[in-house]
Amino acid sequence: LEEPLLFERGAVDRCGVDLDDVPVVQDRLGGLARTAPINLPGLSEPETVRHYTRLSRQNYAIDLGIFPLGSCTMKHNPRLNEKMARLPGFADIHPLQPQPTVQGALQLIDTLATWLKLLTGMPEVAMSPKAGAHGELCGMLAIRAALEARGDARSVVLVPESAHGTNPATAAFCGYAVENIPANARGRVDVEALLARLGPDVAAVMITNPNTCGLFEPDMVAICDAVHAAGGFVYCDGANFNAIVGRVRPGDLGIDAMHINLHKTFSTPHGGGGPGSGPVVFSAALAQFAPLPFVRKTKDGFELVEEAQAKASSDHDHSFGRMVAFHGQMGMFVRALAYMMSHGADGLRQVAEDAVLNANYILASLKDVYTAPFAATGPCMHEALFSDDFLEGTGLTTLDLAKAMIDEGFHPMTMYFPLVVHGAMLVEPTETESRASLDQLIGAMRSIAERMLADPDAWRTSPHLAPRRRLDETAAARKPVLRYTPGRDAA
Amino acid sequence: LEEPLLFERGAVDRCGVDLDDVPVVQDRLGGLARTAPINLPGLSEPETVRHYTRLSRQNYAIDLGIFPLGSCTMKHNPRLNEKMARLPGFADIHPLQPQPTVQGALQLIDTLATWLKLLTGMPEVAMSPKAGAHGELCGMLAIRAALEARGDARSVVLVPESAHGTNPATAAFCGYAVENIPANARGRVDVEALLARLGPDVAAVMITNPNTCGLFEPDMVAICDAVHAAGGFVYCDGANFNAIVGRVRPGDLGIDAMHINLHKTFSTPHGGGGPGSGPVVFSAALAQFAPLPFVRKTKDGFELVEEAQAKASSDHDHSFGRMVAFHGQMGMFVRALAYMMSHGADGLRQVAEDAVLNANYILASLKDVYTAPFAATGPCMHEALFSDDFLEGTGLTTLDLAKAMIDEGFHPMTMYFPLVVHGAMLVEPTETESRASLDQLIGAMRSIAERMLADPDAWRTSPHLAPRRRLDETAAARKPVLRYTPGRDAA
Amino acid sequence: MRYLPLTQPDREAMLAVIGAADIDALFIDVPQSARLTAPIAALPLHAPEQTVERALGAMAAKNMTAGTVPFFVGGGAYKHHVPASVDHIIQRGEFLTAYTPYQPEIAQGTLQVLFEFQTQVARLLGMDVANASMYDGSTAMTEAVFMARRVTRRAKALVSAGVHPHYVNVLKTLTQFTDDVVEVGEPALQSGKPGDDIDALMAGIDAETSCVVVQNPNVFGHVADLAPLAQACHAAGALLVVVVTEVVSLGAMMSPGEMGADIVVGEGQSIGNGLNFGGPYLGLFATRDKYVRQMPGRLCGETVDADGKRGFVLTLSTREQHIRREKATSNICTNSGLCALAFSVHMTLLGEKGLRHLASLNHAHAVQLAERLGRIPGVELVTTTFFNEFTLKLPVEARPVVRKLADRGVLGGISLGRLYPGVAALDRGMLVAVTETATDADFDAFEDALDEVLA
Amino acid sequence: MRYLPLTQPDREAMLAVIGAADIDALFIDVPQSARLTAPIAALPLHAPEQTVERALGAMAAKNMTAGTVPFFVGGGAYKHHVPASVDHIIQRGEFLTAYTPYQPEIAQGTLQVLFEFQTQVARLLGMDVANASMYDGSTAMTEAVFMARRVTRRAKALVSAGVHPHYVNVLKTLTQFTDDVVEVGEPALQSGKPGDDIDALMAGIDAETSCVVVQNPNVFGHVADLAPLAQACHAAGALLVVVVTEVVSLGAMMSPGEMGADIVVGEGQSIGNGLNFGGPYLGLFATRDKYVRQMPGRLCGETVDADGKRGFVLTLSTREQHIRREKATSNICTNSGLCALAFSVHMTLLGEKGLRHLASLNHAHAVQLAERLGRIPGVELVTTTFFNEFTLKLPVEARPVVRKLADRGVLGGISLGRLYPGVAALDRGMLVAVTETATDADFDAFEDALDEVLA
Repeated sequence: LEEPLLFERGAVDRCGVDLDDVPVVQDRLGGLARTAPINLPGLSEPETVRHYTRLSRQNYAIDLGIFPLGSCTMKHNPRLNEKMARLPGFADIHPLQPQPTVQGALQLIDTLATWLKLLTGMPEVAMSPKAGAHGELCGMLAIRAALEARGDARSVVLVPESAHGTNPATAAFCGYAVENIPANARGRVDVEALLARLGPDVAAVMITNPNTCGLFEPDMVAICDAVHAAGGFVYCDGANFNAIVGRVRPGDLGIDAMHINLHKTFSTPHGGGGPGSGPVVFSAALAQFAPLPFVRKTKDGFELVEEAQAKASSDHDHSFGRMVAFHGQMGMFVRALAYMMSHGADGLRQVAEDAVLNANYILASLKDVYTAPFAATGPCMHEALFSDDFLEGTGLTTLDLAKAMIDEGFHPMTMYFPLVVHGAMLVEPTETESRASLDQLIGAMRSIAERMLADPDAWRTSPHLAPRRRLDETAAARKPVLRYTPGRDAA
Repeated sequence: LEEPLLFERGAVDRCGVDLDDVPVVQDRLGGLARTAPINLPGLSEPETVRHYTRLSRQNYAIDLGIFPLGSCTMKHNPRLNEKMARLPGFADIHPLQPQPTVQGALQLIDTLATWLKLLTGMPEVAMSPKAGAHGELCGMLAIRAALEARGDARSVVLVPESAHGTNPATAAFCGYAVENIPANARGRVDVEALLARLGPDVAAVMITNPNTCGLFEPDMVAICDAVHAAGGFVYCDGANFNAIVGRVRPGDLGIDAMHINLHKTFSTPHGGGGPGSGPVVFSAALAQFAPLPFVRKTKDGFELVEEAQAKASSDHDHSFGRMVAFHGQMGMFVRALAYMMSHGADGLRQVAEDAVLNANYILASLKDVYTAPFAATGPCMHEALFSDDFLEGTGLTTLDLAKAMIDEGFHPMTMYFPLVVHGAMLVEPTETESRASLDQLIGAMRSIAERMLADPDAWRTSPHLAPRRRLDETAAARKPVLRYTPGRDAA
Repeated sequence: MRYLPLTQPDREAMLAVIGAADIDALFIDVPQSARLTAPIAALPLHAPEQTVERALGAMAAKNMTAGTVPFFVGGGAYKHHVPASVDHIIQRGEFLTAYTPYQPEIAQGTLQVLFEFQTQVARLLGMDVANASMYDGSTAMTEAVFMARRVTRRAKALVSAGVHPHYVNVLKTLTQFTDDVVEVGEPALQSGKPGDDIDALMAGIDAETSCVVVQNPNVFGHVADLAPLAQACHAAGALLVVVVTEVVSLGAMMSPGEMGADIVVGEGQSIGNGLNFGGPYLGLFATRDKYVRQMPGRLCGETVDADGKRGFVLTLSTREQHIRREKATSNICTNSGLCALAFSVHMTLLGEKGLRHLASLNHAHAVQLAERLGRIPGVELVTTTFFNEFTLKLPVEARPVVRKLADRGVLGGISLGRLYPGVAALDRGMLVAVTETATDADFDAFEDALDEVLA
Repeated sequence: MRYLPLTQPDREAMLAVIGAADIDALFIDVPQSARLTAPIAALPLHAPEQTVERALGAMAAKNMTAGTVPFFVGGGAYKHHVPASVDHIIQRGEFLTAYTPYQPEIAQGTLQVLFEFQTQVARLLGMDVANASMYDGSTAMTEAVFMARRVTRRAKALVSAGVHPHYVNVLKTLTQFTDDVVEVGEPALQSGKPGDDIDALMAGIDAETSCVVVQNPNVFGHVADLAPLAQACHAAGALLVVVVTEVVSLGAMMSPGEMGADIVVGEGQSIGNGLNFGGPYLGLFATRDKYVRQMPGRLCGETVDADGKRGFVLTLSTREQHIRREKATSNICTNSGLCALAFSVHMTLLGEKGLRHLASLNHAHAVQLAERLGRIPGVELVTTTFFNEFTLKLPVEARPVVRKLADRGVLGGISLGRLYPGVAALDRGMLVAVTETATDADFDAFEDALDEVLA
């Protein structure tokens, strides 16, 4: 049965809640009481539960199978985390309660901050950014604030070709011109090109490491040293921290700022596209520019430092300001800390090892069939990069292969990213997949590839077995229909 | 993807829990330490969640659609109930804690008991029975105990044809011979036959009202009077209380005992077949024979009366004893009380009205196509009875129709029950279905019937669209395979 | 009213389709004298969610919650840590709100779970086959006695003094109007092996004996080798029924099957299920292949579908009362499906490795605590072999001691006076259970409080 | 380690397939100097579930939980009762553990929810189109200012004194390195309509003005008719941006769209989402059809599949930074998917009837409490028109009063000293929010405690 839209099912006089009777009072709405209909349909509780339960079943999810999405780190979301985030002591407290009434909440933030600092080897962390891109912005704002504070009006940010797409947007948002640095034949930053471009106009270099080809940048220390020598800063995109947590501390490589996606490395759920959480760690050079508010441990307990006190604080007197209304994604902090405590220092190290092992197992098992552009350069990190070169002549592309995987019961890998490889397919299994699960994926990918090469014409219209066939995205964008309008959809 | 058996996936050295290290002690197992392997496979948490999530998706459920199962009362299970049952103050207390530490739990049981007594108009209730059939047993044990107490050795229990199948089994279990009383042409108890059979050997009559044809027994008061006059008791099967809650108090009809299925009328979940809960209400004549333990309100709070005190209690000194190890289905009590309080006296009355209205709507909407044996006698109660007589000549039966409904996206109705109607189909919508949902069901049932009559041969092998085709139940019973044995299933 | 989808216009339109003037017209079969014309006045009207939450929350808050205090209560129900994923899975609507799987084509989820559950239980208990669960351990034990009667066509059951007294009471209740004979041993607080009357049971077996029923570990915590008893039963044509109320013990101890049991019943609450003030719980029932058609309760079996694919169905239902009516093997017609699911999920998370670890941890904790409490002056450790529960003999009556411990915020166990009211010989006994949830701080608190109460 | 499926034999077998000697061989690109050779010593090792539960439970227990005390804190985050079914639905694995719906064929669940959410939000705010949500209200407001600049090609934003000061701070932070000009009004505790500077804003609009930003109800709780301001904006070619931090108000009040807003942003936490100490929350963003291609954030649109069936996809993503890179309309690349789901489910349960009822109840409660507190000697009700939140002027500085109320177990509101540190003119102001969750007993407790603290 197809599930109709809420607006096709519900009615404005139908209701799935009961409320107390309204006491009779003289209203104080100043003549602004609503008279026009809002036209919001309601459903009873049974209908509501059924509507959303049915809709949910049209989704693929980690609970149903592997999400081999390179650069997205779709790992298992432990249920303990969900339970902990729902403790009333965390879920039912207000961000503006008096601080003595939220000491446990501040302790939790401080504890998580300590873990993040120790895991990254960095002296400071800003907790409030709400997602990875927001974290990037936080890091770049601190860099710009630091440069402004020393009166250094640099204008350019260098971004390698293999960077995440958000990096250039973030740099532009902070008022910088963006220049790309090419990748070399081994899928890494072209270090010589980078060093050659450094100069007094370069505010920062934004590097993703491990990079979006799934490779570790071996010259990271040298790059950082050179950037610092040229008076710039190094921003590291931490989206791929899952590959190295517990094995490498980014601080030991010399970086100045890095965001951490709690919803990637630290297992908070993606939720169909958010909410995320992107704390940013800072080097000593940037620490005093970190945003407000922050938590500080005092002799009397924990203190949330907001605007007024910050000015009086010697270590944060150059804060670039507030990034969000309150203190960040508390619900995600609880989940991430539950995950970290569950794994511990030993378990988190094992996370990186198993993630890298799983990716290399896939790379080794498929490189004879799939084009693996950098496999000859050595092991990959947490994700295996392939391209559709092996399909040349069939007329089939990465897109066809991805849609074919849907019919095999798998979510496709990341397609056409990174941009440095044509027809890229980036496969990231994560550490929470079993060997049996990897073998199933490998078997399906081999089988599809072999059948595509044998009979290309059978593969141009997948998927056939999903809740929907291929959807017309062009029509959607040409004449956008972004809301329900009665009558328009009558079948 | 098919989901393999746990035993095909897991391994004895794989584990989805972490536990503290075991302190070193000298064991005190008296030489009985286990040495042989148990052969229990385990899975990591991600694999476990995925295994069961995938399995769950092979089930139909109330959250997905209507369950028009006559006599089973599959209504919406409110999530508030689940939340309340999980409050640590209810879920995390032990049945043998000192009574001063569980006063709230005893209060809850007493409150629920009060609701049940007021809704049924009966003076006493036994809370411990664990399911409907267990409640029947409780009621019949009390009847036998009452007869024994007065030295009255009766030997026969009368059970109308339209009774639930559990009734005869229960009577037999209490040492009674069972005699059937036929139904009349209007689908009710043949009152004359019943009255004619009454006599000094008849211990009790077990009546289901509303009966399993979905009809109210209009002569209930007269029957009760006659049974009492003949020295017997009336047990009423309360499985269909949903039809009359708030509109009729069974106590006003004159019955002596009735169980109440908390998982039917009062919305606790069926859970794929249990746990249920079947409290039993009693008339004054049976109250003192009710089982142990029970909760009593005293001036100091609530008291759980167990064996020793009962003997000293004037009103329960003839208790027939203990039916279960502890005090009944506390988890279900919480859910049922949450449901009752949510609905209130007015809402529960509306429950009966909407349940009966929905059933009559289905009856009225289908009786021109489906054979409706008793439709001419007037309205039905909470369920509409049809038969497959209209399929005569097609070679198709109720079973084929039921399986055809699966392909239309619906759970089938109750089949071949009640036994008094050949090829019976008993449809119970409950009050938590919307009119739109009923119209969908009616449309599908009309469409199937019309297509079956037009082209019978197309319908002998449904379902085709379910996770499985028709399963060979005969083979399963002839040579039962009741556990996994390695190798046997290798495909 | 949030659970009722019909609106007033819906109702009017539907009455028109039916051809009824009003809702009362649908209730015409109800005698006038019994018709209620208004909501029952003594009950409150419908209430918002938050009102219900407040009222029930206030009741819940009056209870002393196991997880918040040092907790050592057992006696047939045990506090173990249940992983969060177990509760997540049993709340999936497809499991929670499904019906009994009578339509197997659209119930393979529940059915495969039951098949896996049956296999897990059979292996755990060391038996061939297990059913799909029963109400609880006590009703399962009663069913075992009835089954033994059907198998042996004899009517006398010998019940050990070590069987939980509530279980014995249930058996007595359900046999009071039948011609079954139930002989129960008299428990005493003898040192070393309280409740162990194996020698007397062996001596009592005769040609009328259908079965001997023993519990292991018994209600006092004592563990015994049942192999000699099994041999004695079999020599006399009787069955050995073994009751297990703490199934975690089977991760550390020989199974009843290994010792020769013919029927094993148990309370499965310890795995996957919370304390819940006594219910819902989970009756386990397993036996030998040869007795399978005499076994009560729901059963799931493997078969194939019309395409030859493996699938599962409820089977052997001809034993059940909706088919057999008065000739049914049992009055029971439901299982504890959701509790069985919780058991199965938790057991899957544990696996053999985890179960053994868990059992070792329980035993080690119990040994540690038993030795500490046994050193308190005047306190005697009566049980010398045990798993995670043991009996202490106090210098004074235990019932007030347990209450005084509770006053100090320690739930220290169960007085035998509560379990055996009026039996003076037992009234100084206290039953103490220890699981993986107890911490060193809990041990300290218990020891200090007991010291103080007995001082 | 319970979340890691690989066993040691698995690892060894996989290394053999790869042809690596050991795991270190896979990390050879890491410079020797940066390789950690052991777990970080300052952090604890892995821990059982119950250990984590105890540690986090202990932290949670140190906080004063809104549901357990008389609670009147608002200021941009509101405590409403969220039905239990909302949380049930967002915990469905298929919603909780799904990725961004970039593969629409297997993400129709999330996509249809977003399409329904967009429609609900647009209707609620009285606008044509809404996006699929943003981080929170404060970041949405900043995005609105940037959007107004793109639309008008002007750089000056006039911001009302009634806009939440944290929102203003966020805007200032994000414009400090751009050439945007942000002019913000100075709030005062004037009687009747605190924070209402509409006349001044109208006077300040000039040819450089891209937009005027006002909040309604404003941060002091005051509600105002924005229609004249809208006209003034439009006459000058500027846009009116309206911020709503308490969306429940829209069940009782005219929508910003009805008053002429061009962009409406809001904090959606009030519907479906808990307080969560400030996050995750839900930014709402809606505008007129004509500006849709300048709108930031993720958008879901309707289309058809290859069979002609209706379906949904993410659309207009050419605006986003993973395609446009440095030319993207916004830095933001996620939404608050799960929070939007919670909002949509709760809004569906409410429907128009429920939302209006809820809003009326909130308003009536607030009116009742305002009148009670306003009668306390020395206390002045500064806000005469409001929805569910109002400002009191106390006879003394408010910040210590709020703390003293907390000491008495009453969370009585927010001192303006906390929101505007160092602004002496406001330091006697206290902001009080009242929702449907407050009971008469809560009112009594608050009044008594305030009486006592001020005495």
